[in-house]
Amino acid sequence: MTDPVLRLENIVKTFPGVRALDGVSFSVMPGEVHALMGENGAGKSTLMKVLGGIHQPTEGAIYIGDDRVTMAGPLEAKAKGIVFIHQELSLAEELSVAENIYLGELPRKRFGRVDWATLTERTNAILGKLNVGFDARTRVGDLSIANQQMVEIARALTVDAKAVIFDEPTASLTDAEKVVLFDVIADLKAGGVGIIYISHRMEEIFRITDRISILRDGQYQGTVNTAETDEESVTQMMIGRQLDLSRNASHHQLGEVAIEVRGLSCGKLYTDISFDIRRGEVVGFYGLVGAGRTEIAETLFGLRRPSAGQILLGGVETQIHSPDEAIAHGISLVPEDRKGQGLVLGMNCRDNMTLPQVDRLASGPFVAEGEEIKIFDKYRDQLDIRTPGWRQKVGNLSGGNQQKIVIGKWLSMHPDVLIVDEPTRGIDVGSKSEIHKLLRELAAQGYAVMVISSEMPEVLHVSDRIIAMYSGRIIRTFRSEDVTEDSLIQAISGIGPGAQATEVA
Amino acid sequence: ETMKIGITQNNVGVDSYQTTYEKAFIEAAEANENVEAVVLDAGGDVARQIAQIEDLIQQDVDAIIIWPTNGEAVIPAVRKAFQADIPVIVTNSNIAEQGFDFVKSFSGPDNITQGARSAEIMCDKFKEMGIETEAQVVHITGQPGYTTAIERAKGFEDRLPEVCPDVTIVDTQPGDWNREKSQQVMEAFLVKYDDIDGVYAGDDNMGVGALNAAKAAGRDDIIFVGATNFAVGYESMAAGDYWGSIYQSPVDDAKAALNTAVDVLSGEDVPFLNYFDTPKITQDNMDEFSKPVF
Amino acid sequence: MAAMNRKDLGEFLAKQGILVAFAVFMIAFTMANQKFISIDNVFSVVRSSAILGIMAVGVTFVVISGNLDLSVGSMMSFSTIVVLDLHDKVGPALAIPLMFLMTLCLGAFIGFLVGYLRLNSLIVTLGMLSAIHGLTLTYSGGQNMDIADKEGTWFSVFGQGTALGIPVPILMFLAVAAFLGLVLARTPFGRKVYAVGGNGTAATFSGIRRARTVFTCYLISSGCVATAGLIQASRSLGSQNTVGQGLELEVLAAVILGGASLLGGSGTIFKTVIGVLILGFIQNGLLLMGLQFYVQFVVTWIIIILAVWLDIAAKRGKLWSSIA
Amino acid sequence: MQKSTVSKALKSGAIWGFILLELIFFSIAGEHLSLSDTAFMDGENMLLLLKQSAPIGIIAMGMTIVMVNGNIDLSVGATFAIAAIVLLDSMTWPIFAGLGDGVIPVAWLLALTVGTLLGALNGLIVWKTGVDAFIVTLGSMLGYRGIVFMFNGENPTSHLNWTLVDFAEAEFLGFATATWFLLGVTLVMWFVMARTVHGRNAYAIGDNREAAVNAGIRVGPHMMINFAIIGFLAALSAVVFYSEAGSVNPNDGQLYELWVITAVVLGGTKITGGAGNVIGTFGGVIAIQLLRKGLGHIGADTSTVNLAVGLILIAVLFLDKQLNLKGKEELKV
Ligand SMILES: Nc1ncnc2c1ncn2[C@@H]1O[C@H](COP(=O)(O)OP(=O)(O)OP(=O)(O)O)[C@@H](O)[C@H]1O
Ligand SMILES: Nc1ncnc2c1ncn2[C@@H]1O[C@H](COP(=O)(O)OP(=O)(O)OP(=O)(O)O)[C@@H](O)[C@H]1O
Ligand SMILES: [Mg+2]
Ligand SMILES: [Mg+2]
Repeated sequence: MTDPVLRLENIVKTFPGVRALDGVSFSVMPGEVHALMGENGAGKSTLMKVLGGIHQPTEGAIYIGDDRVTMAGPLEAKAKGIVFIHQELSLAEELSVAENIYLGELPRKRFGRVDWATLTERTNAILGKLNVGFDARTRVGDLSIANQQMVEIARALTVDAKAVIFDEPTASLTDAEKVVLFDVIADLKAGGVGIIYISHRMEEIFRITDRISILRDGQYQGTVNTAETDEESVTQMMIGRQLDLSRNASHHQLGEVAIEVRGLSCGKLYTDISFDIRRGEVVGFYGLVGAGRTEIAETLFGLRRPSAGQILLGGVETQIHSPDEAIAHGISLVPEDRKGQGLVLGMNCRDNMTLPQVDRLASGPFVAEGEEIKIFDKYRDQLDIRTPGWRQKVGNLSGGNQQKIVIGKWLSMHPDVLIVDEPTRGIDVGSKSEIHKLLRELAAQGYAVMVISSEMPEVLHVSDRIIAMYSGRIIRTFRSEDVTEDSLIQAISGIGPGAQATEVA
Repeated sequence: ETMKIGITQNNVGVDSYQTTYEKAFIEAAEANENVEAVVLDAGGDVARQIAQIEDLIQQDVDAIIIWPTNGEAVIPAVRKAFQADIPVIVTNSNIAEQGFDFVKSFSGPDNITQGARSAEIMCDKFKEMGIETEAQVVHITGQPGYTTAIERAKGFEDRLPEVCPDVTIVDTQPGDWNREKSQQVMEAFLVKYDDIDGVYAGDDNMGVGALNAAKAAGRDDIIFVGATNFAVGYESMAAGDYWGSIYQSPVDDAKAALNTAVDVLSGEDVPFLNYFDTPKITQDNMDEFSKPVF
Repeated sequence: MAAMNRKDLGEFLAKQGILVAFAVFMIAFTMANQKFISIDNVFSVVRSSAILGIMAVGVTFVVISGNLDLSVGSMMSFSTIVVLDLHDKVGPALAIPLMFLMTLCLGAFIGFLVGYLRLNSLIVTLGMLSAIHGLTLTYSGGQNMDIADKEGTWFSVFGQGTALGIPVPILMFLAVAAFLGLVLARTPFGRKVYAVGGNGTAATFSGIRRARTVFTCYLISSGCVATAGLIQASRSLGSQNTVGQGLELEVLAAVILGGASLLGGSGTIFKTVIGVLILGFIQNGLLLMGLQFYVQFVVTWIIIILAVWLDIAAKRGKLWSSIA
Repeated sequence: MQKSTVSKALKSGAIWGFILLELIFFSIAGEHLSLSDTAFMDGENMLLLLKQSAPIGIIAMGMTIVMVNGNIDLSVGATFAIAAIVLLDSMTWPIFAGLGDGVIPVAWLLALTVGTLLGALNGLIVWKTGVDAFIVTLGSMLGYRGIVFMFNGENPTSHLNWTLVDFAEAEFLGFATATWFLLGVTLVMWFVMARTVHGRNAYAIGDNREAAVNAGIRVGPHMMINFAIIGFLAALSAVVFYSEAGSVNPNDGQLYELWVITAVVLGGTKITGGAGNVIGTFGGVIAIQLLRKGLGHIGADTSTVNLAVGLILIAVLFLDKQLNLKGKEELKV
């Protein structure tokens, strides 16, 4: 039997008011992909930050091989062969791709000069493996979020790692890039590297991991061999109940058209987009990165000015110049970048949630705080948001719980048209299915829902109709009964309905 | 033939003395059809002043008038002008002795004498009141680092013990040529000292600020003496609140500087130190003076 | 038990670090000079802090919204000069609203540039610092401005009057701070200011009109400046063009001392007021000790850094920073 | 990226266009308004311009790296004054009496050391206390100024050494000594920021401090080094300038921080850090000096100069904004 590359023993980590980790132990073998699973806020990221030297454990020990080590800082962790790919993007936007990948350890020449030649060469080699469409010199700020995530991933390949931690690497990747990522992981694995893989996506877990360790509320629940278990039992261990993971079959009674878009274009971002969404209907938008779905949503929300076309709300042509006009017209948008666009991280949970409606929540000249707390409590319960209380700063919540705050914020507006852009990015299976159920329920109540997602199961699960986009154009619209995974993939790759798809079940 | 005269001033806009000086200078230059003036302001920055002297040399003016921001730092720049055969006239406050070789003349008030005269005004008043044996004085100086502030303070502090040896200066703080700052300083003095008989301020703006503080605190037995009689000071004097000051006209100052430059260019003999008189002004003799325009 | 107590104390300090610092200074100065705490002195310090304080209250809005305002000093000179000039020309009853109008126009201009055109506030207000100074000089011709009849005008009430035995400037300071404190802490507008400063993009995505919010903050700031200018003018009934010069940094120091972050999104009016009082009492206390002005500079330096350090150290529960 | 830094810097920012506008404006306006017979664009005048840009310019190069780093230094004016005092005062110290003119390099070294230490002290405080650099240096702006006054009360500190003056006034290949220093410092700082690991890390830290920490960059010492650099450069600026001027008022250097920051920001450095370069800063410095010189050239009075300088600052910012607009497709946030 081989020795583990890495072993954690009885790790405890407390923050003021929170016991984030409560005696967690597990080990990673060389050449193994070890999944770490748990609900939002279970403590996965915190555990990895302890391992990566970013947090110091309150109690417990870390072993690499047989040596007990203390990780005084990230550089030390890296020196010991532990590479950490962060959940939240950890990039300097103004710098080039190469500089970001080698951040903190740029190759040097004499006089402290950067060895650009080596840097570029090494970077391009890595990028070549990753099969991405940008080069070492591209400014990271010019990349889409997905490509930025690829830059993060590239960092795993810069050193001879003993262990690589991927904290939700696929949260903002589309299927095409995922394939590349999995190849990378397979390569590392073949090289005897131990991999810790955190994700909320069951299909990935079962596709690439060897063992699964599960956390719940900071406590270790156990480790199972992937081959010997199934989704249901893992879910059971994570949340203590079972889930319905089927594809959407039911349809609600559709009402009149809530929003209609005719020939909408915005420069080069997207062209000639026409669709409508009825009350009671969920329309999924599926496509590759850069397909222009987010931009359509932003246009509907008054954040972009269309260069052509019309938007009709309830049959009336409407000009939407700004988000507050959009909100007044009953449109809500859950944006795709929760840190940058969704939340004011330094503000507390309650204030974030009620932000779009502070004007309406006034009693006399003041904000009606009691009213706000009621709203917060309602959605905290409904969405199962884990937080010590409304006073907690949103920045201190786990990624998934942050996302739930954003969703709660827009649900509480009771919109006519709800647009959600990557609504379950970083959300655990339990909550994910809650959110999916919620979206269906909202539709049942007569909302028109537009779901933008890069996850095929999600699109399939919630949508009544699916609009496939490629490069700023609508390629095809499917009804949920008609859609097959293959035809969907063809459509988002730019292959129209004319071309015949080979059916593989 | 017209004379092209360049001037670089210290810091116009900081107080109305300097502003009035600038105006008077421009007026005087316009009044003289033989003179064309290039008027610059260093904004209190010695580096900018040196740059301006270099610019004036480069523009090949016929004479340069300097109101130095620092009486020594400008010497090398003045030497450049000297080497370029451009006569230099110093105005208002003089440059250091090492530079005397490179300048033609100085024209301006004698700040040390002014400080001394203020001390005499105050001492005389104390004697008249019969408190010259025990009087306590506080001193509010101008902006730290300004030649004028330093010289006046020195003149006052050297002279007072000579004429009134038993009067003590109990405290000194800067008022930055600023009425409000001086008012605050005086407020603290009033809290700290139960017995203040006299206030000497480096100019009337600050003097009036201190006076306001004293009035607000109901302490109206204090003798205020200032320098550079501003319009506010003159008015307070007329109202009987403010005792005395030094009469110094920026218009005279400016005209004297320009005339000295013109005289130098016309080849006339000018004395090297060209002080213009700055007489004492008190409530007793203020009718002899017209109200300052600034 | 002991650990529990220490934790409670820690939490208290974390919330009130700046108040504790304030108390420490007050006690230290009082021990140095009994007169420090006398009612006369306290009134005189608070009264002269009122001008700075009212400006700081306005600037707090701007800072929380994520911007800076370095123009308040020269804007205050402008208001002061204008109201003094108009006093003799149109009478005080008309002079005051006219001055407010003109000052608000300046604030609106800055608000337009920073809010709507999204120009960098540091440079815009630095530019305005210079431009408004030029404007003031042009307006006054560089001359001191004085009211002709100083005894006979009711205008002096704002700076020199008392009501209920309390100097009017102090009352105005309290009123402005209380009113704007409520606006910031309790109204929807206040909430928006925090949101815009905390994350402008997210605020926009929440339907908040960011430009309008920033614009309004500058309006508030200039309104405060006008009020400060009014008190200043009324206090001395005459003024130099440079009366407010350099105040912008003192104002900023007070706001930051109060714990507002320059990055925006945090700070409160109450703490700004404490910051103002700390600065005012330090200056006064050192003056009473008879220290040379330059020793005062050095001591102020140390106190500012200690106060802010104490404040943030309490917040993070650690004395030394965790910067690697 | 390295090869295109220069061209990118030239393209970025409205500053070069603005300098051109200034030159054209002052040349034409000068024809009509100026009393001077020589043209504004005269070669001699342009050489003077470079020389006169040195005091602010040298400090601005240091401010660029500090601001790119995500910090700011408001105490440079006071550091400038302290270094000047050390320079001039130390030449009169009895222990150096035997050195003759050999005291000059010693005095230079002393001044530069003191400047570096004062800068490092700021950096150390920022590092160890975690107090924002703005506050730390706002405090030391006051504190260092207090130290200036402690030296010699309110009096200027002076020592005219004509050997030193002659050196400072010397010209080599047409450029004055100060110009050489400005160009040298610009070149070195360009090298440091564009080519060295330290420089690139400065960008990373300013851009995303958390990412830099995560990547294991030691942010504290790094920032301290940059503060030491700006302290050194503030002292160098003083050394270069006061070698010629020979006397320092305790007020000297006041408001330099504002001019320096203005130049740096005009040159395209982001106030929040992470972006900017010394070539842009060089443009910013030249633009400001041109403005001062030009307004003097056409005979603008003080109030006009103030008004113009302020409004032009804003105009440049506006111009820059317009040039960098991404067009109608841009997200309206
Ligand atoms: N710096 C901090 N201060 C206070 N609480 C924290 C801090 N960091 C994490 N926590 C808390 O620790 C708990 C675990 O958070 P963590 O980010 O590890 O969750 P996670 O399992 O990664 O969740 P997700 O799947 O949503 O990313 C959460 O309750 C979170 O609020
Ligand atoms: N290949 C690319 N390289 C660099 N930038 C790209 C690329 N494709 C798109 N972008 C940028 O990304 C933005 C659109 O990407 P985005 O991924 O948000 O679109 P989307 O259709 O919403 O996809 P998704 O929702 O999957 O992210 C555009 O503003 C564009 O500038
Ligand atoms: Mg996580
Ligand atoms: Mg998208």
